[in-house]
Amino acid sequence: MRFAVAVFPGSNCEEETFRLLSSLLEQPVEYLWHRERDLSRFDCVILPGGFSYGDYLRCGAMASLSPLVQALPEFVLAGGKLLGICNGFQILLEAGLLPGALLPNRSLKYISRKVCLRVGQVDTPFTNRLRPGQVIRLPIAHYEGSYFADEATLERLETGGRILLQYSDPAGRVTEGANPNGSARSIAAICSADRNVVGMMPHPERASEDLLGSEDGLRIFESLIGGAARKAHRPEDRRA
Amino acid sequence: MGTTKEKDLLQAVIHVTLKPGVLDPQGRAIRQALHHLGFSEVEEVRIGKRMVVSLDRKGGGPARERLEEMCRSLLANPVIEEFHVEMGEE
Amino acid sequence: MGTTKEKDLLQAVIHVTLKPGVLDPQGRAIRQALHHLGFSEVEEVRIGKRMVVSLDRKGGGPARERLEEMCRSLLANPVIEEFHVEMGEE
Amino acid sequence: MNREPGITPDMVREHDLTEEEYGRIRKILDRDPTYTELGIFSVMWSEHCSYKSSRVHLGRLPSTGPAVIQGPGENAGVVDIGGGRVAVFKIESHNHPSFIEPFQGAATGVGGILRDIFTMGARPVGSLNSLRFGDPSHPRTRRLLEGVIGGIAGYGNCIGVPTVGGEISFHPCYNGNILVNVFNCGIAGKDEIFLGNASGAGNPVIYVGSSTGRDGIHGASLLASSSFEEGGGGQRPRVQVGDPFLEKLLLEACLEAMRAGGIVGIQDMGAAGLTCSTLEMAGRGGTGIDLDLDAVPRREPEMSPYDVMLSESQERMLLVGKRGSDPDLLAIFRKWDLQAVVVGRVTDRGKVRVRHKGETVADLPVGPLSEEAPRYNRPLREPAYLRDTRSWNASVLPEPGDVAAILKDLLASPNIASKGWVIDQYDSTVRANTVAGPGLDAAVLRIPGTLAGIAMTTDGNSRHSYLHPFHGAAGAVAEASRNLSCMGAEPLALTDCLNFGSPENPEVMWQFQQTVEGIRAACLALEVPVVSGNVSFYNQTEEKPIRPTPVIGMIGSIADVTRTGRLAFSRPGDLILLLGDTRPVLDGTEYLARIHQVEAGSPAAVDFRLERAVQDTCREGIRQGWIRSAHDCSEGGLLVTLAEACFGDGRDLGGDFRIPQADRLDALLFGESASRIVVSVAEADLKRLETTATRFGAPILPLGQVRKEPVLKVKVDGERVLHADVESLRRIWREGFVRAVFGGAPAGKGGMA
Ligand SMILES: Nc1ncnc2c1ncn2[C@@H]1O[C@H](COP(=O)(O)OP(=O)(O)O)[C@@H](O)[C@H]1O
Ligand SMILES: [Mg+2]
Repeated sequence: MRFAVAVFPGSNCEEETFRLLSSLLEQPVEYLWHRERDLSRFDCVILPGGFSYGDYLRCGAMASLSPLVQALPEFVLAGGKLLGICNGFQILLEAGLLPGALLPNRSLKYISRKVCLRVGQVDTPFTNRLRPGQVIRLPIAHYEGSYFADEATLERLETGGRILLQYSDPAGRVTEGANPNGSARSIAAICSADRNVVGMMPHPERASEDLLGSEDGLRIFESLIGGAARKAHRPEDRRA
Repeated sequence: MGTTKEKDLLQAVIHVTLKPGVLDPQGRAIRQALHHLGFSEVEEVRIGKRMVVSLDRKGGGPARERLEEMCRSLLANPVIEEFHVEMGEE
Repeated sequence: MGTTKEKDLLQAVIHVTLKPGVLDPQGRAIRQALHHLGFSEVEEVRIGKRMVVSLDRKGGGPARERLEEMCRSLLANPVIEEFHVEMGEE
Repeated sequence: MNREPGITPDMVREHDLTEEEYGRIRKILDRDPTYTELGIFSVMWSEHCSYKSSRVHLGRLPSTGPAVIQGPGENAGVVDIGGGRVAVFKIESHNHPSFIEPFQGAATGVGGILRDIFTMGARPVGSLNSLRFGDPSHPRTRRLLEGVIGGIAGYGNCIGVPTVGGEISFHPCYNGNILVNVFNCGIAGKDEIFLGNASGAGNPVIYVGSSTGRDGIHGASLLASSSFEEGGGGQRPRVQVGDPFLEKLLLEACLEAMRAGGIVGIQDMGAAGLTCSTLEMAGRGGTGIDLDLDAVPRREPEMSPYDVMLSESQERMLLVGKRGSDPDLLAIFRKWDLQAVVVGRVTDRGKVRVRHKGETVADLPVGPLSEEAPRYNRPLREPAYLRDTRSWNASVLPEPGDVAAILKDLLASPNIASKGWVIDQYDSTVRANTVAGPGLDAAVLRIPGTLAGIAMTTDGNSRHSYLHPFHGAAGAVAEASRNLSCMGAEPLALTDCLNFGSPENPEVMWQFQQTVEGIRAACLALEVPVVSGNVSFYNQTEEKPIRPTPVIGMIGSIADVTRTGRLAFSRPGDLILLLGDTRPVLDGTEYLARIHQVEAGSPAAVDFRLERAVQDTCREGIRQGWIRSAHDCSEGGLLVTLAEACFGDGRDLGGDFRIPQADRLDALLFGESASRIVVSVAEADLKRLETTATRFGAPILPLGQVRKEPVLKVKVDGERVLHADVESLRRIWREGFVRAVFGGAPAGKGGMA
């Protein structure tokens, strides 16, 4: 699978995403500057996290007008796979490629910590290696991560099986107490009606090595390529 | 406000506000903080943006239309926001 | 705007803007984005806040003074911002 | 030679120059300076830029060693970390701006230190910050704290450099003068380092980044060299506002331009802006620079040459390109949407000449301006308060009653309690290299593409420094090094930030001199050189100085990050031991201050032989994989260390301890004697620990055993002194900070800024 990792002015997470795809998953991958519009050589485009345009005005607003993002509807229509992580999710919403908006966290504080997520639907190219109801742990790091949509949209997402991850407690219970940012229906990830566009607030690329505390995020990428990752350096048993 | 000598400048103010029904956590937090400070008469606070845009009148088309186009294409997000353009006196 | 039945409500709008000369990085980035979109007539953008405050007229003292006090103690940062209170019609 | 105002004695005074200093200026120039020149001299000869009061002492700091590639004198220090790579790091203070406008002050502090790092060609990999606030109950503390943390998080998160650690403590001496010290470390290839060097006559001088406004004019001289009093109107400089997005573009564009070739020298415009960068670059290059101010991008109308030269607008860089390569360089900056313009040329005249609207407004000889800069050996006097604090004796204290109550009280102290409220606001995992993040003894970052790592920490204990500046400073160096050793890292080099009152106060100057000597002694004994640093004087309110507050930032290397030390106990049944030796001293402890409201005594000297033995043993055990946890004893003493080691990541363990009585029970449990690390090992590995400790000469004392049941039990000489539920201790520790500062739940105004 040929990957593109988009780079906007202010992208911060492109390097780790690139590194993960190229060395751990051994996939062909290229950085794609935001002014490019030819996506024909790629199977999957990833919009990485960061602060595109400083998150000024509204997160993702200015990036959503870039030539690259303007070329995405056609790419997606042709069956291309598209994943937006954190700021990438915000860009997808601003571009209208997914429904809804992201508002400031309920606490009005930036939140950076590991959270538990309950897996919903797994019949997407990004989640097929997860089990429904499974609880995974991924880091979140955002100020504007409170998912908002009107009731009708939320119903549509729910009935269409488009809610992929919800914030939960360690036992998988989706409660208000386990909702870090005030997202409607505790939504952390959703997909498009055609299931080939996914947006998510948590950072799977930061949880893809035991060394960094978790490999849960790797499952998202393994789902995409339909295979297992090469083993990263595993901490051997600490006994010499 | 108004014009300067060199360029034919026009100043407009764009107000972007949250649609009714969209939660405004910041407004709520400010109301609470005002109550703590003793301003108990405050019933509600809603926060929006105020953008002052200076335009060179010689570029582009009729100013109001251009400003509304800017709002639709960038300055406001129709999912959660409304906008209002207020032209400055010249 | 104006009053409701139960409480004697008054609505005011508070405008908080950066003092002249204080850098507005957000405004600068927006101007650049507008240029990229073809709105080359935009000379400057400065971003401020617009807060709509609903007050129960029965609490507290004279509304304008109270609002100005709120601005001084919480709503505006006097080191870099200025404010302006605009009373709503009743 | 121009139409600027003539110089009057009042003007000279307002520029904070003495009559004698003004005389020197006239001698160097052989004429009266122009107004712009007066401004330039005043910032270059300010305490902040010239180090006129500290230079004679700073020379005492050891700054060489096998790993040192660049010591003090450049934008940051450079150390070889093996594998063809170097670490580039430095610490800076942004105290006064943060007191005036906490969010922007702290944010621009982070922006400044980041520029110091990437100016040298390194990609910043981790930020730390060391903060001091006033009394938690002081009305201003809460707003200052929220602003400073928001500013550090806002800038660091946006630019995408993880904030991985730091320290925060509170004391009333900072009520009117908080401290915001920021540290950053970057990594570069060994042959990719750039210096702030203007060489090659004819080469273009290029200005990159933000336009120049009237921000912070005289920030360096007025703010940093005359005492700051709140509300003291006058010539208050305009607050600098940071733009982390623009800095992110600068960072990426500069690194790209450096890789592309064509850059001869590069330096950020920090304190004293264009003035400092041109003079320093010409000075290092042994050249001159001709500047054309009309080419400098501006943000405000009608700026005088004086304003443009002295502005401290943020996010600007000055670089010297190879002649003829400017079009390529400018194209790279344009790609990143950055302004870049040629504003001058390198010359061989040895002078910085500034032209404005066709007139020369300054023409200054580069060498003499720094060589002839004033240098003071200021009078020293031992502070009077020390007579009282030294004569204090622990024998006046009652023996402690309820140990559990004292422990809980200490765990709730904002100086000891969990800093979770702060840490959760920092993105500590961006770039996916963070092996050990904030909240541990030191942070550890993996070097991308390798198994090697770099560890970093900042430490300082101003109570110890107040009571004994020499031992306090030496103790800070020892503690920083110990914290690195607890993660399994080999200490390499340090950077120091020396926060003091007015150097014109002989008592402050004595504290300063003792501090430098203390750092020197520790550096020599531990073989860790100083490669960069910062001095911040005039930290005082009215005439009252803050306590002497040296902060040490130290980095270390780890060969294999899969062998990184862990703080918490991990397996029931493991043996818990103390490496080191507990001496019966309570002087200057958190226990004494918080429980008895006494800040007195004289902290003991660090025994460097013991210190090394303890650290060497710890590192060896972590490297070989048989030390399962390590945590050093610092503020709060042994019992706090044991409790913290029980607080696992969600899964609490307990401990059963049997400790022999030393002298006083409180000195044993709450004393803060240095050179101690609590470790845990599997029973089967006890022999290896003993052999290793013997080899290095470190005493070991068995303390107890890790238990599955989350209860902390302590018997001293067979007598039970503590039986506490770990979960409840943890809750107190977790909530202590917010309770102390916000008196419950923090509300938070948030900000659209
Ligand atoms: N306390 C100190 N110990 C060691 N070096 C110091 C100390 N203070 C300043 N220096 C060094 O002096 C030089 C000038 O420092 P500074 O003026 O803070 O640099 P900048 O203007 O780039 O921030 C730097 O190389 C710095 O590392
Ligand atoms: Mg510098």
